[in-house]
Amino acid sequence: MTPHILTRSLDRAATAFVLIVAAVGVLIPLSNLLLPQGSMFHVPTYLVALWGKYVCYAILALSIDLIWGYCGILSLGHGAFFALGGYAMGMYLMRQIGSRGVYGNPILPDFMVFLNWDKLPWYWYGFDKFAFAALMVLLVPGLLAFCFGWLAFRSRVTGVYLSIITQAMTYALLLGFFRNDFGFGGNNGLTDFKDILGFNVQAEGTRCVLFLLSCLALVTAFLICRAVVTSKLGKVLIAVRDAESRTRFLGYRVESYKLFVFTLSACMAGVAGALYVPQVGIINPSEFAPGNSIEAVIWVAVGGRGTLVGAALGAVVVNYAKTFFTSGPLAPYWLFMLGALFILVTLLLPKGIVGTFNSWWEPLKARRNSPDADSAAREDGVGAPNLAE
Amino acid sequence: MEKAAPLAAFSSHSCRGTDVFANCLDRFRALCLSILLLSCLAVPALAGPFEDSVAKFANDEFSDTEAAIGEVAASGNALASPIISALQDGRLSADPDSKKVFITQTDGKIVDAATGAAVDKLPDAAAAVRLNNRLRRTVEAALGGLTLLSPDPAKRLAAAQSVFKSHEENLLPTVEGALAKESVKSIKQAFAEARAAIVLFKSDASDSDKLDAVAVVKARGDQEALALLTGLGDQPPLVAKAAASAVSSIQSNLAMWSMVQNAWYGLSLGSVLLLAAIGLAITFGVMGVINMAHGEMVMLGAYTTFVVQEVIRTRYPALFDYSLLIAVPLAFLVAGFIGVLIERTIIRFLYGRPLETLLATWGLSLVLQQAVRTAFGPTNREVGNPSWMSGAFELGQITITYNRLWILCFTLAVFAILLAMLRYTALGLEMRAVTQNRRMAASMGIATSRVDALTFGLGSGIAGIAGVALSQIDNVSPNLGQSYIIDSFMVVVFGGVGNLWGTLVGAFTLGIANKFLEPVAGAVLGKIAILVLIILFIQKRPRGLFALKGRAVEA
Amino acid sequence: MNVMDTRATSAMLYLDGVHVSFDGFHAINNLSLTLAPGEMRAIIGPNGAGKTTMMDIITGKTKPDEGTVLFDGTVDLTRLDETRIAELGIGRKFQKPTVFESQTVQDNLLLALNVDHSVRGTLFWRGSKAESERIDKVLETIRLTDARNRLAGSLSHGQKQWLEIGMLLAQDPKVLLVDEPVAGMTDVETHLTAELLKEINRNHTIMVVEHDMTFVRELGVKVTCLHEGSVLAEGSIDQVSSNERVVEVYLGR
Amino acid sequence: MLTQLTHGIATMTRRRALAATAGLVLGLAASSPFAPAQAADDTIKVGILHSLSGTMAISETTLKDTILFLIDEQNKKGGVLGKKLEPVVVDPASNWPLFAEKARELITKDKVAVVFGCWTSVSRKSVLPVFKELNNILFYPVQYEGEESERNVFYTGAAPNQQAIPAVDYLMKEEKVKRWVLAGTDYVYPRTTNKILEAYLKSKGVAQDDIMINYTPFGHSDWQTIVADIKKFGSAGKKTAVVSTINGDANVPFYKELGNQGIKATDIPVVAFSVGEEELAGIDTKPLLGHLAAWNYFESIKTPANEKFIKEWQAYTKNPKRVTNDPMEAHYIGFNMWVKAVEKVKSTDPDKVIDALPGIEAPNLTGGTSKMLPNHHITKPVFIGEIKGNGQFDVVWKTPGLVAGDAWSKELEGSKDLIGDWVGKKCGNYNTKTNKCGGQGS
Repeated sequence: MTPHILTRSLDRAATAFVLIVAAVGVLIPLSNLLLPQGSMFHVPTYLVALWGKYVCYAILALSIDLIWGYCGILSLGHGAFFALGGYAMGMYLMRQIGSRGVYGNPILPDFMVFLNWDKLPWYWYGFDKFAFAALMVLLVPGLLAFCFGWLAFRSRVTGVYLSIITQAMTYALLLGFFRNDFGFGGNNGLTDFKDILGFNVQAEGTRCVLFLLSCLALVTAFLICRAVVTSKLGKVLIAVRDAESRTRFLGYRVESYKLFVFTLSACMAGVAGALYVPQVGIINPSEFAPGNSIEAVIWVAVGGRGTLVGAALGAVVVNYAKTFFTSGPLAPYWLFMLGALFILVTLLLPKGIVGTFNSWWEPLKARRNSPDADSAAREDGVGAPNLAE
Repeated sequence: MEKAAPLAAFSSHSCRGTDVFANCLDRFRALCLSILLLSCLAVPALAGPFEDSVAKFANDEFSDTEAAIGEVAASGNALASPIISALQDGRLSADPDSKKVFITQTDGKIVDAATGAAVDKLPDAAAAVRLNNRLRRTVEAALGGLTLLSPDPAKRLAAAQSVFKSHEENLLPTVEGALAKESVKSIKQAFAEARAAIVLFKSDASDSDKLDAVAVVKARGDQEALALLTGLGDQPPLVAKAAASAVSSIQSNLAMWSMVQNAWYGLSLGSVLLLAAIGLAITFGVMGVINMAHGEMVMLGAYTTFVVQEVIRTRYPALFDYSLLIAVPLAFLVAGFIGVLIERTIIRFLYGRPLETLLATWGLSLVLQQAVRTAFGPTNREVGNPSWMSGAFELGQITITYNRLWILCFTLAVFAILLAMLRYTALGLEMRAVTQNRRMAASMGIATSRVDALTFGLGSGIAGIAGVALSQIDNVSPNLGQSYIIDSFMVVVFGGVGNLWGTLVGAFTLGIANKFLEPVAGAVLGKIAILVLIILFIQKRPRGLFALKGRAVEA
Repeated sequence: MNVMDTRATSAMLYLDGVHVSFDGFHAINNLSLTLAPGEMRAIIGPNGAGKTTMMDIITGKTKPDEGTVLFDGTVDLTRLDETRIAELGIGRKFQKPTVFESQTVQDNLLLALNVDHSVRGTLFWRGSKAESERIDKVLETIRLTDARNRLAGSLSHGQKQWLEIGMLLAQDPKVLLVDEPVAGMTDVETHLTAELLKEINRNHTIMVVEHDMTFVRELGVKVTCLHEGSVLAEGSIDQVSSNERVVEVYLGR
Repeated sequence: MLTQLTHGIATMTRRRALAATAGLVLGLAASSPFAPAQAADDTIKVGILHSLSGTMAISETTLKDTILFLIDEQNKKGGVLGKKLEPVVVDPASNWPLFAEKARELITKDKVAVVFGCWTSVSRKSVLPVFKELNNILFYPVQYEGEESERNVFYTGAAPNQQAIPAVDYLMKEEKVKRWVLAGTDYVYPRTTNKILEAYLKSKGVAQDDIMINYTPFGHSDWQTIVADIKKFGSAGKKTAVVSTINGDANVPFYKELGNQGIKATDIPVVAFSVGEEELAGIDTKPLLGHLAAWNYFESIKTPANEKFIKEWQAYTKNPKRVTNDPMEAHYIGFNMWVKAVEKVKSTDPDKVIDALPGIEAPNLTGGTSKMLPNHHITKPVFIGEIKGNGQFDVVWKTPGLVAGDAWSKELEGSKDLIGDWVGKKCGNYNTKTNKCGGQGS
């Protein structure tokens, strides 16, 4: 990445976001490891894992925002890329168990032993190497997105049609991964992990490092997204979002742009999934459920579609609420609240939290320092998304 | 005391005593019983053999009940047939203390089974005589023998079929007698088949008789015949050869029929898909609204059926067979009303923003599901099949169940009515006008917002009707709708949005494709294959099978 | 392609025997038309005459059922998609002004510039002086210099029309297809637009579709009248408007 | 909020900004997302980890109520160790990762002494690492595929040898079944159970041709083809039975199709392992008369303990029609075992309770006494019930004594030499061939 891209991507809000995530990434592990248990600022380990999960969700939200907020592609199957990344990581972690599985088989994972598999299926080869697994985390979701996108965008499947077939895609994968014959542990998925790169996955230190890595991944993903949306390519994406056929008449190969950004987004989702798995401790087909993908879209809508900070914020806010409301007396009402949130956000807050905030904050700011008004109008690289598709 | 009793005392059946001494009593009873049995064997004519046999029903031992059935059936007593029919229907009860057995007649009167004398009421301790599967088969066989000569043709037919299955050797004379007397052609045929079955299993039947029998069974040609022939066991070589050739001819015949069967199943599945999708074809196809809560409208329809049946069950049990007829309009109104409500409060603010509509209605579906879960509980609710929707009939060698057949007819009727409505009514005309050119329609004085609300209500109402039908074949639970939503979208997108005929063709194509894939690939892979094919198909024809063409579409 | 007369080889745009039908409706019916290099042509015709569909065919949005469409005498446009046709140098302004409303006027023009349109090119794009000078020049031409940082969505209808013409200029195509450029404009704006088009015509070939006869008259170029998907009359505005059949078509049958 | 913060940062010095950020971040992370736990030393907290929303709510809600009911009863008797029991209910919402998160929350934040929870195997697998890491106790009340014995988990539901194998034995002996259809939903429990049954049937001399195995997706609703196949398979002249491991929601349409296609229990009986009183509540059972289920408990079993339990349960839930089922009884046994173990060691310390539990006996509801085994499974009687017209079961057969749960199936190649023994060998996968812990290898 050349320096001019970096400087262009980092306006004040972006810098602040990066700083905050970095601070979170460093401070939470530090307080967990260094501060005494009783301290007011001590963050218990389970919260480290929990926040680690939120951070992974934030990366997923960013990846969705990149295609939906900036390019108008509403994927209702992004959970599939997340889950595929997760499975790639899960397969590495399974192979790391080695002979410590309950059956003590050095090669075969437990679920294969008790279903009488006699040898490792070919697609499990190589996953004992971290580098290979890491490559697959990017490659598998990326390749699927590329093939899917190449077919869909070339034949100009757009709008709700695209949404529905992405849903069909994740649904087909859901059914497939449920099948035990696929060799991914069926409904139970992959679990009971021991080590990652030789460190115990459950140790506090490992959790803290994983958390830090997730924050770094979030920052990296954010910077990549910023670099993309603030480049001229970002302007083209918005042009595609707002008037696809107009963009085509200007001589842009719209399908290539969509394919590029869709594949990039899928890779990011894959990384999010890969970081998610060791922190949560399980990956199974329910991650492919269409409902999960739709829920991830609503995080973006809540935070503010077309504002990267908003997407990340939305993921954290909604999941924080989920954690909060699924305990205690309000537990039976959680689905009511989630459902109501979907409805209210689309009806009353179509720009999301950050988008709405921007829309009343910026005129104010513009008035205060009017000479600077022009640059302020584009705080996050774009104006308010045009919601009429 | 009870804890101290060893578990072995539990004996091989469950304990029916209600007091703490149940186990002890049980053992005591078993002891008495064995003494009683011994004495019966020793002095058979002590209290009359028929009474003794009947009394065995009171022992609550499956083996005794089995013996009793055999003895009663063989007794030739006039009460035998009523006793065994009562046993089959669970109307035979026994008092374990007095060892008396009673028949509760279909008109509610109670008689002593052994004597036929009327009794005022059942003793408090009396309980229905229990059966297990083995005994049920014994009962059927016994009843078959007893009703072969019944004046009721339906009973004779059933008896003949039951004899065909049991091929009880000692019934041969009765069957032959009945065959000679029978005048109804179809029953005569059944008797001939029953006779053939007996002959085939009779060890001392002549080869030529057996060969004739093989021919009769071969002519029957169904799975029962196949089961009979493959289960023959040792036979003279000539017969075995004839049987083998009959088996292969029946098998090849059945294989051909299985294609027909797949096609029928495909049509049936297609009709379910169509029914679920047809409402969506209106809201999505005509209005362009992505209603993810469509499945929940189906669910509401199913719950309406449940409520209607509950009310009927408690208040007007006689109307049960009409419950669905009552539920259909009600479900339409309930789901339609909620649909209008949704359109007025949510969707109308989101026109032109299909993706937002998708999210809002998804949220709505969560709310509706949880609301139903709160109101009706999370468990499945029982919706019964009216008598005219239960059971099946045979068409050639395939079984056609009445509920599937009715659903197919119902679906086509709904489709036809909908088409007619769109074509011939004022609302239909207005709907088409608004779909084609909203601004123009508005300027011509059509209240577009009213048409929107009614269109959405219509789509939802039809989903509600679909719920009534689906309650007959699926769970009535809060999750009912979810399982149909993705399939419904696939049907509409595959068939082509905005075209009801496309939806029809799409639904039946997917249904039939699925049913022909299922035997080859299995249910799971079949479903995956269908999804992948749809994804690929959409690439080829982004707007479905029957896409509208022209400039207007792209606006 | 086999009958390649001189007209075809020298024409900028050459349509011959083109047919298109939508579900049995013949939108374009044996349409033949040529546009010479450097020419400006006005196309008139009642609603449904096939004007926009003809533009759709030229720009690759709609594929004709049969017929020949050649660009620059050699390129068969029926085989190419919109992007490729735009890259060849055919620019189009839509009937309804279509600008990127959530982006600034300046960015709209930037997007239209005919520089590297590949994914990689735009990702690593850095503005050059030449580019910004061209944008400044276009802004001046379309009188939107003061509005350069405003969102395109906030412009008035006439300004949007101009912005779209400006985008055509920035695109610098060989042929401009302009669909109803003065719809909804005031008389002054209409006049200015006519001036603008004439100026552009100095080094571009232009095809204008317009209803406004005053405007067409002001352009003072050859006029083609379409009816039911084929050419009804061709000639100067006076010739065409005195043609009996044209009058009949316009005033009702 | 973030943008506001941004603005703040711009005006502050860098150092102050960092300090402010740090404070905010830690405050946010540490204080939340849960309200601070009330420290109540006079109670013992019991965690309840059952889904109250989502697809599994259909089954699990009842179990949450069961534990609340048992805690209520225990508190009426004066609690445990002189302290009241305090239930802590969370809702993992049928979402497997959320199960792990909620388990962590229960143990770390609420400091529960024990957790009763999970239904599906995957939810148990999801929380397993959490219980191991944080060293707490989980009582798992549902029949499952076996092949597991963990120090922190106590399995009070049936292992395959406590349900599937006796059921097959019954059919072989009583119904003289010679031909078998193993039909299941495609997930781990049916797969494993069918593997075990296939091996078992073959060991009893059943030919491969006489076994048909069929899998369907979750929530399968169109059973026409499969029921027709079963019918066809059953017409080979040998007595045929269906062993169904079809899961939850798919059962209703399956039975409806069976009934409509006229397959009667007298022709082809179906024995199910996942169909209990709760599932039957959604079907008109008259056409299903005589089809079978194998469980360790039926509501219809007449024992004083069961009648008392049902009466009190219906009084507690204020619903005279509320049914009981097998997993409820499992929780009843497990809960009482835990209470006894705590009272035995006079502590709720997980290590002590885990060590005390094997050997503890508690009465079950069917007139016997179940015992916790060293492999953390329990002894249970096995009943075969036939479906009656009223949605209940009529017990037609029962094992002569109690059956000890096998953690590892003797029928499977990979596990036949393994035993779980947390008392003598201190491990869950002791290999009796190599006399070592740690499975087959090394």
